[in-house]
Amino acid sequence: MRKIKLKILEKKPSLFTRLTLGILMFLLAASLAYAVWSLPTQALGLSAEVAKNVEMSGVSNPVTAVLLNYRSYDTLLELGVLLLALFGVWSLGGVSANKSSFVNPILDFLSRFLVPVFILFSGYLLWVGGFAPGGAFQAGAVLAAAGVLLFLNDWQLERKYSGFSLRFVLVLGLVLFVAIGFGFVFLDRVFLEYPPQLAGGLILLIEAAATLSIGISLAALFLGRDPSVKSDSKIDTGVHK
Amino acid sequence: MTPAFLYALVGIVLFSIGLYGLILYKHLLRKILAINILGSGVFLVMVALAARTGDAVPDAVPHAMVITGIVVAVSATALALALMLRVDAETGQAVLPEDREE
Amino acid sequence: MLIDSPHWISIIILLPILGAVASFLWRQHIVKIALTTATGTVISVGILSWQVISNGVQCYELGAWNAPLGIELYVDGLSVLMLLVTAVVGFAISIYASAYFEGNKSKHFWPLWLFLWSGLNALFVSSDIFNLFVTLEIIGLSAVALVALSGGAKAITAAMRYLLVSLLGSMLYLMGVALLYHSYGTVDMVLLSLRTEMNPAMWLIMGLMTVGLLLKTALFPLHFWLPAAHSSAPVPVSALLSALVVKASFYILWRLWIVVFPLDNDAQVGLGFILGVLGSLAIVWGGVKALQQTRLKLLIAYSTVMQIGYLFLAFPLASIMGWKAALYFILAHAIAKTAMFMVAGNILIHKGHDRIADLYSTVQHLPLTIVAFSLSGISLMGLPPSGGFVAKWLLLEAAIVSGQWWWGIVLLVGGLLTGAYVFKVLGYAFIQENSTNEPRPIGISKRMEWTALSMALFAIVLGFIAPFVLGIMDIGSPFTKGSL
Amino acid sequence: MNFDNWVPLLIVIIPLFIAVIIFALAEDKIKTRSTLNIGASVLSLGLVGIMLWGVSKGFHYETRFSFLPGLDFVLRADSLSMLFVTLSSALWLLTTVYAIGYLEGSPHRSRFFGFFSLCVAATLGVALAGNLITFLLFYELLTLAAYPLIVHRGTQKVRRSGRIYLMYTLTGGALLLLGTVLLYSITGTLEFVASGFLSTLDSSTHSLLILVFVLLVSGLGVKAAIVPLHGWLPQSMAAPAPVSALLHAVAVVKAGAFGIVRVIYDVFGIEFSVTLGLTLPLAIIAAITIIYASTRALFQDGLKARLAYSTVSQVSYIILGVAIAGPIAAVGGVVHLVHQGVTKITLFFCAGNLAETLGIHNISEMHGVGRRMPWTMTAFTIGALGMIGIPPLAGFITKWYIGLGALEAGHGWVLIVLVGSSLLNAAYFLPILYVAWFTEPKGDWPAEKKLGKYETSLLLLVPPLITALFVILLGLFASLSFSALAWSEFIISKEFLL
Amino acid sequence: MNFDLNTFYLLAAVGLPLVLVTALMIKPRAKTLIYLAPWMALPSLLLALLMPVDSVIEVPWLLLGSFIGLTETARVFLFFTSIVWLSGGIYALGYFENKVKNATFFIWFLLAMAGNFGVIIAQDMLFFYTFFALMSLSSYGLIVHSRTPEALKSGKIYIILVIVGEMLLFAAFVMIMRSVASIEFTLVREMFTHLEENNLIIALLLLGFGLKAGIIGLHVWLPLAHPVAPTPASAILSGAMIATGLLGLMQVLPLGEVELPFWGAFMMVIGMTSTFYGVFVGLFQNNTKTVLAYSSISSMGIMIMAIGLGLVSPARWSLVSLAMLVYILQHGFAKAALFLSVGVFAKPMTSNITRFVFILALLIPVLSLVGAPLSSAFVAKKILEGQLYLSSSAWSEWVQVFIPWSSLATALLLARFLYLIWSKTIKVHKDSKKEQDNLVPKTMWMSWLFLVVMVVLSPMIVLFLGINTGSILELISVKALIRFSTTITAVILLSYIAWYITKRHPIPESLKIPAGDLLIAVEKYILPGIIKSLTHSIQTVQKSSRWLVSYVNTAIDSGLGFVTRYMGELDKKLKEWTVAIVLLLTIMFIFILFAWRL
Repeated sequence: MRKIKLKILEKKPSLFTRLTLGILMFLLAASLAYAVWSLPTQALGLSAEVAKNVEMSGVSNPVTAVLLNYRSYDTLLELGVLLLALFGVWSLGGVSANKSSFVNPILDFLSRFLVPVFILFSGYLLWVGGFAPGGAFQAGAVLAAAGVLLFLNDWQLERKYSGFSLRFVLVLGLVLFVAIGFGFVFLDRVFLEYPPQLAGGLILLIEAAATLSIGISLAALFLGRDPSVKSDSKIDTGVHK
Repeated sequence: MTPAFLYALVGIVLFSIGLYGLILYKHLLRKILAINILGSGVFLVMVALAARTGDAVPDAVPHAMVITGIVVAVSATALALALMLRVDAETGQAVLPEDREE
Repeated sequence: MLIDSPHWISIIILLPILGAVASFLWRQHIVKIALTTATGTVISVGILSWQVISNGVQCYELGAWNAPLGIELYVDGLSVLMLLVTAVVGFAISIYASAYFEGNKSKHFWPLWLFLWSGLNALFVSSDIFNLFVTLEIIGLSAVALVALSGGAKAITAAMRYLLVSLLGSMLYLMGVALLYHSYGTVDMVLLSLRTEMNPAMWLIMGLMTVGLLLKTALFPLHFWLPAAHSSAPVPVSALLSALVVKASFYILWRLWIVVFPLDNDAQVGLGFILGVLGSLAIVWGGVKALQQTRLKLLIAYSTVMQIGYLFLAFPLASIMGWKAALYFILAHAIAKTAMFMVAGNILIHKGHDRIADLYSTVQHLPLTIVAFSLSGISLMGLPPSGGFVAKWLLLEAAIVSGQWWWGIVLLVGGLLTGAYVFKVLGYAFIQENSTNEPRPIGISKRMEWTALSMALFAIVLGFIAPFVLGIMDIGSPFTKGSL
Repeated sequence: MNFDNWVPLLIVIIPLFIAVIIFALAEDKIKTRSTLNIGASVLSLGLVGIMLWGVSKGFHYETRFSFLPGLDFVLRADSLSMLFVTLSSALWLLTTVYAIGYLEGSPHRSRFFGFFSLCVAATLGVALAGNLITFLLFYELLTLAAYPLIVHRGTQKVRRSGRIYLMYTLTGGALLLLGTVLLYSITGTLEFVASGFLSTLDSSTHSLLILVFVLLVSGLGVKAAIVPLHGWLPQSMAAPAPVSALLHAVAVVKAGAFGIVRVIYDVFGIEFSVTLGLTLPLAIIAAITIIYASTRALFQDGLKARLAYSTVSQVSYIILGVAIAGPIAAVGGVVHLVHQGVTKITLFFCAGNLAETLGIHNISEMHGVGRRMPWTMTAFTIGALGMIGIPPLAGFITKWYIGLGALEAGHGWVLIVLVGSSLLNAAYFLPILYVAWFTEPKGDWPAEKKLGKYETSLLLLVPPLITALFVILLGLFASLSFSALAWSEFIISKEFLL
Repeated sequence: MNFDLNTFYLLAAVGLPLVLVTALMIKPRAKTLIYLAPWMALPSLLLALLMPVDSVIEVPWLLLGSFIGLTETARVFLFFTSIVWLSGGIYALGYFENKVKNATFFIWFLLAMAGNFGVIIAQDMLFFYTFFALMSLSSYGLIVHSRTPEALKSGKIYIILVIVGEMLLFAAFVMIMRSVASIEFTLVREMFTHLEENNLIIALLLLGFGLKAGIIGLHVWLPLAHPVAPTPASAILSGAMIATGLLGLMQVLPLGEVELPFWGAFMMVIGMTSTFYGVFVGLFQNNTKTVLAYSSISSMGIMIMAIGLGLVSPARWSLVSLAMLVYILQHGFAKAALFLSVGVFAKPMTSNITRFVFILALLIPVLSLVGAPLSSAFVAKKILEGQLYLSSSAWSEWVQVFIPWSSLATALLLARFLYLIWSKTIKVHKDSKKEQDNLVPKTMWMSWLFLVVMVVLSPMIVLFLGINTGSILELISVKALIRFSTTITAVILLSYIAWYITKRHPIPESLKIPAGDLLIAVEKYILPGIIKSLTHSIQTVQKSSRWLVSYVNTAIDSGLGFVTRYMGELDKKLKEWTVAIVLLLTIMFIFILFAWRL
């Protein structure tokens, strides 16, 4: 990774600007505080409705219920955002990484030990999401950590898998979510409406696929470029400036 | 001074610090970090105020929103970092053109 | 039967996403997939708007959860028109882009663009402020990635600045959403409109959300990121940015202003005054800067800064006619600006640079492009046969009826400034002196010229179909307080 | 929508349609382009003839479709519009023939003829407009279509005059738009009604109505080249001759004057304008324009510049005639619309001939040109004498009626203005005739070209002769039933509730 | 359109010359057409003889509905004008025999002819005004035909005065039309009775027509135009065209109906002064044609006096008008003949006999002008004296005294003319032996003699034309004969003395009054002053406006420069993040402030 010159001793901006900014920030914080303070101390918000409909949602953890049933549309779009970020990063073409031949033994050992633990742990997180804090995103994050660890060890995804199959897995979470969501429309239900009895299973299925996609896409984001493209290609300049 | 308000206050302070950092520092990495602080400030306020439901279980909807917010922030930061690298590669220094002090 | 099924709202969001995913997966025939998705989306938007026009407002609860808990999609006259303009502009840009990008670039362009399209459609139909945040983010990120697509140092830095600005805007907006939720317990606009009332928290909410959205809409003092981003991006992208993306955040501010914020009429006029003043400054500033530019794309970018100023003139008027005028401005500007950017694109490819000074030699080879430029110029200037004229007429009338005639004067000054820079460019198209021997110009595909011309012609036709369009605007009376 | 409803629209659409076709036509297809052009003008002249006959028989021609909420796009053939339409379409035919001859072998002719027919479509639209919004629409279209014609040559000087032209006309257009909107917000309707629809409004709105009047007249005044706003006209003389002939003699300038006539008669109504005390200042301004422009014309050596200043002063006759609130002066004003058009176009045609065949642009180069091009100079003499107001010619009829009307309405000073301006006209036209006829040519001509066996190509020679003939006929047989004078009396009889 | 024959004849008389003009325009060098030119006057001659008088015909389709026809006076005018045009035309053929390259002269000639005839047959103001303008403008072409610098200069003066005259007439006619609401002369005259503010109108009419008729003060163009114009042209000019001024006054002024004492007296005085002034200045000239021009001015003076008399005592007008007609007719022929004679005598004579005959022929018009007993001038002056005696106003006695003196003055002037002609012919006579071919072309002296005959016959013609002035014979009383012979002897005596004195010590150059007297004075002293001040003021205006424009421009440029520079900085500043976000926050706080204040 090319060293980024992190000029620590940046030229300090003049005292005057810093002072005015400070005052402004203080003013902003004060007004925000006042606004928050003026809010009622007791506010139920939507906790009542959530509690009432939890058993209908197929999961017992209210957050997952909100996340994957009541406001599942948000989550759908959110997966889209993640995928979008990936498209964006890949479109930038990424910087050519220089492979350092030296493998750090400690790192090598640790990764051999930790990677399976991470995978196991992410599986658990996925499962526990139904009734305790956890779920697809947290599991995906852990999975990604495993991926990062591997990349630090100069692990390379075989060329064979880095093409269509990689892209398919990346996209799997979103596609499955949409498929399930829209599937029931043909059984004269509304988009993203699950039959109550199947809700639990469906949510788990969606979460599993989401975890997989999130994990791999976060790892790919860390890698920073499209593995299927040969790494030595310089940043390809636009065809028309 | 309910604990919810206290945490919210911390969130607000984070928000202001994030904004301060974003404005003042020239280096893109510092700016991206400032944006993240800004984001976490907002999320903290969101979660803190969710705890005003009286009984132990806080309101779940803000929590779900925060999760979505966090994912969005992550992907935005990823894109920002990738862009910063490209800026650095293209212009030799990770600073926006107007902030460049030649 | 399929046509009158209620699910078209969700289809117009999902179709582009699936299109994006498919084009991401199967890269070899990416253009075919993308164009079919584009036509599919246009058709579905057409069906949806036909449904709304014939039997009124549509409300669609996602996941069958009603308002406070679930997310509700709501389509009224305003959103139909925004969807239609997005569809028209989107379709034209897709055709244009299919000829503009080749090889590597188009591999990245289509998925990002289709995601942007679905984000736009989602934004225009949603009536949930947090959902608006997410759609705003989709649009923001994809727009940034698209700007960075052209790869030069200028484009990358512009994209970086644009990303930071858009993130800051979204965070401010999110803080507003948080406060709103925690003071009234819901994020659904309809319920909010019933519950909001003036209190210190409300002041701050309004302040934060308005400023956040102003930053993303690039109103005058906060416009610094727009010229660089719009001029250095590839042509179809800058057309997208000027015509649609900038309008999306304006749309949100508009909805909030009318539905959510507890402003009675003279409160709207009072607060709107600030926006009106900023709008007038934008008009004057944008106009004068555009006059000074020597490159065509920068000129058009500054003209966007000016046209945004027009939109904000409607706020202090706070009358239905004023809002209708603003909506008409959006329509006319979107289409005319797309045509103008396409023209700039054609010239750029044809000659390799877009310096206005030696435009003369292009006129010989691209007569249609120059005709497109003059027609869209006419619409931007607001001269009679065009859509711009209708908008200018309505706004002028609203200004005079509401007694605030000074906004009318600003409008006219704006018209003159636009006239100045449009004719400055056109003037160069008539110079007889034979400019320096240009490198052999690269021929551009007929498709690009014809899309530019058809969009320009559509901008003129918009002038004649005013009664029909204004009729649509009344569906679900989007501009009255308790409408949603 | 039977035939009656389609005719006005057809008249406006034909040149528009032709313009589009010509734009697409390749540069070298001269034959097709000329036939198209002439065919279109003949066709629309025929249509105008039918309508003319119809209107005199009492038929009612109107095209109407809704254009803005509460406002319609109306093309209506009332007597006043018929006068201007006949004038424009007749002179359009002649100018097309002239332009074909004039632009022989010059570049960008497709572009020229395209914008040319666009201009004519706009003028016909202005003439036939049934309400103020349609008028505004075509008025602005005229501004746009005229610009490319002015900058047709593409030289730096021409572009500068184009820019000045735009500065004036666009501001004028903005003022007009503001006035129209203000009027619409007060009255709620913009239809042209025989003797104006504002008299019924209560007096509280009068101050606003005066503001509206000032806005409308200054907006139109830019095109009608009233003194403070006339700066663009002499500048835009650098345009090719057919452009300055049709545009500055008939289309652009006349649209402004015609607009003012419309505003005074069909929007405010003459009696109401008098009660508002608007007509006297307008008359004074018109008088000042006449005198000022004539004096400026004295010092111009450039032939077309002198003609331009004379146009500025002549157009103000129309405004003067209309502004003096008497019926007879009004007839003078309205008939001058036709007379000035015909006379001025003859002069511009001849100026064009001189420029094209002999390369003469300034009066000092015109020594003995009468001997070299006798027929062109005869047409020029007829035109010049017509302008001065020598009896048998058309100009005299106008001055006679305006003078008479002025005395009728008690404005004696107008007669002095008329006499003074006629003297000034003589002072700047007779030297030209003197130089042309009574002096020996000095050496050879600046850029002589042999065009055909007569003094110049027939395409250039015939139009001025026809228009010169018209100048004589309009004057000589003024009292006939179908002459311009009788038609304007027919118009005015409707405006004044005699 | 009742196209009866009379209208056709009248319009044909006017239209025919115009037709020939267009023909000449098409084929300028056709010899036959040129020869046709003079004969265009024939139809109007026939018209004058055969047309029933007093038939005013309305031609609705011409101009604004015009009235034409031949009244009593018009018939006389038409008669002598057509003859003068005819003979002038024939004379011109000879005069231009060899020099005529193309037909420019004849085009102007025919146009002026058409104008002249149109003016005579016109019975309404517009028709009159139209052809009056046609005549005046086309006679400019005749004057400047020779293209010499003096010709062009006098042409310029002529055209300026003509245009000013036209405009004054236009104003007058508009005013008349306003109060009379009809353009027909008869109605105009009737309505004149109750016309309140008619002074301005009459003044304008007097100025307009006076310019053409050459009243003192307005006569300046005559002595300049005649010498430069070709002889036939100046003959017609002073023979026929000046008379139209009188015709105009007779048509418009309510002579014989309304008594306008002030204007009548004024015109009488003006008439008399111009008569004597004409003669006084004429004597100083040494160009034959200028002398003749001044003699026309003096004779016109008498006519103006007659009109004045008509205004002062309308009862007398019937006879006075007869006298005027007689005098004008005879003056037309005589003056034209004299002008033509100048051309004839300029050419060498063949033999003594022809020279003797020519001199005799020359004497006849001179004598008739002076008022020899048999001539109609004598008749006219006799009647005028009688009427003056009978009219009651104070001025008429005073004027009556001057009539005989006026004939003496004209006699003196004509003597001067004879002297000049005589001195010129002698010189030519000496070397005439060498160029035999340079003889007087036949057409020239034929037409001249024809006119002389006309002069002789004028008393009979007058009778023939129906003007019963009573038989000529009873008028010739013995007293008149004596008076005439005394004047003749006095003239011979005075001219001999004058000739004798001038031979000894010729009049110093400075005393000589140049042709165009008043005008020259004006030009030398008054005009330069006016022009200088005018140009001076214009220059100051231009200078100040130029200064103002440049000042405004520099202001705009500096302003623009400042704005662009300032904007450039502002733009750069705006780009900085700190400024941008600070602005953002300030807007937010303003927003919150506004919201709070609500």
